[in-house]
Amino acid sequence: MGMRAQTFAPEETIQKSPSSWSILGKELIKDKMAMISLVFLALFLIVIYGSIFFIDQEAVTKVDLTSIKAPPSADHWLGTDRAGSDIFGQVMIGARNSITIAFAITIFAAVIGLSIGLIAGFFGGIVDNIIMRFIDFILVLPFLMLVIVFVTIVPKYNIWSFIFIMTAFLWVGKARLIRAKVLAERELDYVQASKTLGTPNWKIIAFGILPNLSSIVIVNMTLNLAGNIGIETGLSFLGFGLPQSTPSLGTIVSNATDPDILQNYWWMWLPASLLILVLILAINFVGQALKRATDARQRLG
Amino acid sequence: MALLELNNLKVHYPIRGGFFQRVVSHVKAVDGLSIQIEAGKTYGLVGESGCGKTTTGRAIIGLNKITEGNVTFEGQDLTKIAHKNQHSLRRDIQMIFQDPYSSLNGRKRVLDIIAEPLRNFENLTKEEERRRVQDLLEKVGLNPEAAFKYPHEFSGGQRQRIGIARALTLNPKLIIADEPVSALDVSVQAQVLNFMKEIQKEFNLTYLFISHDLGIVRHMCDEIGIMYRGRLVEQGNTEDIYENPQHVYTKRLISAIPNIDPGQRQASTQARQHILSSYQQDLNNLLDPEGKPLALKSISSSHQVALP
Amino acid sequence: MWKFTLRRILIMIPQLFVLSVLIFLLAKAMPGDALTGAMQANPNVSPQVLAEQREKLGLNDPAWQQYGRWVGNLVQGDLGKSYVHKIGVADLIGSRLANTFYLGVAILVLTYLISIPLGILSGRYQNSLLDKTITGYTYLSFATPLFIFALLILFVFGFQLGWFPTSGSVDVGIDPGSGSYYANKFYHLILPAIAGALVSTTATIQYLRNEVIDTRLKDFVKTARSKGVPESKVYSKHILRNSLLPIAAFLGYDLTGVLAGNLFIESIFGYPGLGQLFLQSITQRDYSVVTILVMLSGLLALIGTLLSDIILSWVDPRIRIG
Amino acid sequence: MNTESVLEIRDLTVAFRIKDEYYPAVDQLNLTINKNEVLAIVGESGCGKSALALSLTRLHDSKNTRIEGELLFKGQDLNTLSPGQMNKIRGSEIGMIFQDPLTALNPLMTIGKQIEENLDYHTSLSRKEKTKRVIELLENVNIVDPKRVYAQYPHELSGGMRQRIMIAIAIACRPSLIIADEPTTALDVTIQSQILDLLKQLQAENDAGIVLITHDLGVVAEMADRVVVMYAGEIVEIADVNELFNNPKHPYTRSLLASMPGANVGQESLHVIEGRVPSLQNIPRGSCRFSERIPWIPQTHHAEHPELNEVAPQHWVRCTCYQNFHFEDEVGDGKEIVLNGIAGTQ
Repeated sequence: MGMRAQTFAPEETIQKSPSSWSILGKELIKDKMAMISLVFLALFLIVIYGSIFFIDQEAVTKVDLTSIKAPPSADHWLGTDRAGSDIFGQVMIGARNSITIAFAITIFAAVIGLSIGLIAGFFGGIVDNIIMRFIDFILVLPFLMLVIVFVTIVPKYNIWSFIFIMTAFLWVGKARLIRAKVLAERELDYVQASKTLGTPNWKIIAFGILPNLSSIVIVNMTLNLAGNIGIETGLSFLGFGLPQSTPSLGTIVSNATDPDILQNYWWMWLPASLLILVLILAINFVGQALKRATDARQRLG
Repeated sequence: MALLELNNLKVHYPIRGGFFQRVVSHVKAVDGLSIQIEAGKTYGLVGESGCGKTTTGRAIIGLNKITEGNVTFEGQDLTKIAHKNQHSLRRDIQMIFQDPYSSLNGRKRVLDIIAEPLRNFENLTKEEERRRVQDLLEKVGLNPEAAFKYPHEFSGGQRQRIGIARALTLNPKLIIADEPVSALDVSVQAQVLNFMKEIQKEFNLTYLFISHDLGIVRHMCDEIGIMYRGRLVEQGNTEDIYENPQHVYTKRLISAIPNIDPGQRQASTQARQHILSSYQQDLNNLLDPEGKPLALKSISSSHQVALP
Repeated sequence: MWKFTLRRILIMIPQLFVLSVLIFLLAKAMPGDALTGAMQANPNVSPQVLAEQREKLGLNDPAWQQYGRWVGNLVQGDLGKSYVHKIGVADLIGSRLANTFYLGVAILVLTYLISIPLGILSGRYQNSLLDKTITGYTYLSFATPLFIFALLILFVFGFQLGWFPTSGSVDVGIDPGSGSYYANKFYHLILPAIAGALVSTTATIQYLRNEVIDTRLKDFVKTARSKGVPESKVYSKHILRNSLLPIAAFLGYDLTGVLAGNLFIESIFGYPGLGQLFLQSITQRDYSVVTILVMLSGLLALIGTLLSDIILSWVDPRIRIG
Repeated sequence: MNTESVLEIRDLTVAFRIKDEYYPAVDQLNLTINKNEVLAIVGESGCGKSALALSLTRLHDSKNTRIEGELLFKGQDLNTLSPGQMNKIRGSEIGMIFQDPLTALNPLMTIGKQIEENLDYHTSLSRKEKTKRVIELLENVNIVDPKRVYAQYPHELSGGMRQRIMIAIAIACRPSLIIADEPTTALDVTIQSQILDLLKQLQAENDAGIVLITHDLGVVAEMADRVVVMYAGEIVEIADVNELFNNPKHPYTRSLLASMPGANVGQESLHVIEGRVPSLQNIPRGSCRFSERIPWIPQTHHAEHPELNEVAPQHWVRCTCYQNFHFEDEVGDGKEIVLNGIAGTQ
């Protein structure tokens, strides 16, 4: 790169701009897997959110002793579980819950992480020092264990408690990333120039620096969304995720903790597992394509 | 009265270390610098990397914190003005940056870049704003249509002119130019230098021209200060410095300028060797116990040297 | 060197303090106290006796006094008592630690054995078929949640094919200490270790690949080539060392992480280690064990960062000065 | 002067791949480098000088670069050698010095080791002898306290010292050709002059030919015996250094000289070259490549297929446009340069 950039420096830099969404879009279209993933995700979201209108949670979770552990059939596309409830319906509802909650956590963590990262990185000094010490501390905490403890000791545990505790841990990664980027960005002359031109700090942060970080934030949020689905379903699998009243894909997979079910009733855990896998994979494909777009070095030829 | 006067300016950075990041010592980037710049002139601040010239420029415009000393601009001491009022005063001082690539925000249109100071200081309608920007673009020799393009569509030289247009927006009196052409190719350098001279006449600008390139400084400047370890070792007009350098450090700098006449190669190499040996012998006598240059002494009305 | 290490340890002290306060507060927030377990054992104890007991144990003292006592006990090695298992927490943890350690070491060794060569090859032959295959693998393993991968691997190799045991750390009835005992333990280790390692290789492979690609373009590599250093040596002497440097930064974490236990792997493979102990204790509300396990994990992570910093200052001459 | 040649470049084309096409950055270049001479290759960024320098030892990334033509070094064509054979020549017969001495040294290896590495692959010295030779080399490049520096790491040295180390690496095996790619660009002026003096002194001691790649005509005037001016992948002028500075012919050479502040002391404004260096894809191949930068010179003054012509002994100039060239604001063939400021800036 160094050598080539040097050789045709003048015009090369003119033609290749690091700017804007069009590169992100182009990279997505170029990458077939990412494109397929995107279409799949769009369709899937439509289906699961559309299913609100014709899948009734009451009916799905109803105990039906006449059809316990029934294999897939026309009535029950993915069979039934130990209580005779329809697995397909559970998967639809579980997927909807898992995605919605992962989304909420991602957004909250991003908003908090972004704000704190921007402030710490831009102002530096004591503020930055204190924030970074705090972040370093949270990072050494045993995250999963503390979430599990929290889940068991919170008196009125509900979805919001879960979102809260997850966000409390997950914003730090984002804040660190953003801070590092801002630290580099604020040394660039355009930020210095804005200062000398009398632009107030909040404007420099919001309209100067933030747009230059937008692609990184988007990429990071996409990858985090996938990660958060994994963490949520994992915790639900262990029995310390979403509350009982809110079924998750992980809850369905936890049927497999019974060796008998794991071995003999594949429909009770395998479809949900594969769905988690495919979902995360698809989101990651999109995320990786976006990441390549922001990193010129890795861009597809 | 000088337009800008630096009086015993000091900029020290703390070095932290030891337990709990206490301040253990200071980097004295600028350590007692006094200069005066007359209106309409170009003052060249010259020195090698690490001598504190860039820090000086940034301190004047408020990007670095001043540890001690005064910066007097048009009779007002900038270091004594409340932070709030500094902005309005600083519209008279603007800066041109070294790197034409990083100094323009790639996400903004040229219009937004040049209009940034207008939006901070003046209340214009969109229409007035656009007209002002396009006027400026024409002044710096660019097509008014350029306002609606993004920085990456321009070459290095053009981008540097956009940076200059931005600095000119508020009709400043003083422009601090920090190595404005060192990132550019020779032919483009010439373009920007010519242009800076043009607008100086047109807008009656005063320049503080910071550079390591003695050839360019000679071309551009009326007064020159040679900086070493945060202080001046010599100050004078262009003739004083280039024809009659007194301090051994100045002599060494001047002798290091490559001689463009290959015929005199032998002679200049010998002269350089000669100066180097006297530099090695004499320099320590010309520094105070802290290793800093001594105070300046006048040897003529225009020429001061840090000699004992 | 000593000064640096000492400074790093001193920085750890306030962190350790905050960690212990946090965990103490969590412990206080857990339902029940030291007597709840005793009460379960003997439901006939009168409330009055309980109240007296509470007073005696100092459970009515101000929080900071209780904290002081708690920390004092911890420092002296008194980790409290498990009311489910009726033995000291230290002994309980001790009985599980070995298993967790074996599993941790197996995962760590496998992870590095797989990821370092793959990362290097992938970076060196960027965009080749090999690289694309390895990158494809990292995409997959990055996207696969550990618990799903573990379930699948257990289902296929444990249940369907029956190649490996599906639960426990050793079969019952084998004489401990004998050769076949260790062989059997090893046999039980294989599947969980592979499950853990294959998922945890991702980060290292991707990181190393990027490092190699970056380093390959550095000027000093050009210098090495200009000296006539053969290509294989350019890699082994210049590119690899510089690429592996950032990996060393994670090593400390990984080393102490060996003892931390793995919740998912241990629970899915029914492997009796600290992770499983934690999950059992929390379901059985055995909070004295839970508290100590959380504290242990936090402590390990703190020591891990310390180790990482020290290792990095060993291997990078630029840090050695500071 | 000894005119025995070290390297003969014949019809060298160095093409880079952009997307799926190759674009020559160096185009059918012919050049001879003699023993015991400093040959400067000068031009602005984008002229192909660095591409040329790296191609001489084939250090380009072979996946994206195509090198055609002959590189006759002591009778053998470097361009046909296997990588193994090429490695035997790199570092022993041909030494290289790069622009940025900070990034050009391995941060994790001691200075001693980095110089020694060169000896490892090209000599059969014992460990002791190698150490001795490295210390000797450090002394040769005027490093004070070489024993201490031997065990130090690059970050512990100043920029000027690092460049001395680079030079020590380049000359470790007494090469007959040294390629120096912008060796002083990253350094302060006083350090620059010291490094140039060092190079001169070393050349006087050995018999090496030096190829000096630079954008700085001042450095050329100080160092070079012979000068090659490149523009857009081609040589536009070759001459002895005195001849070039006293009697520049090609419009590009003249323009470059006129735009230098140091060479035009007392001038109110400097000459500006119109337009910009074309990018690799946009080089006007097949006609005079500089013509679009001097549009006031009629097309008829350019040769249809511009060739290098010997206009005086050992003075070669490409194209015919130099014959009637005048700057835009010169009247006819006048010598006085009258520039009118802003007109020149656009």
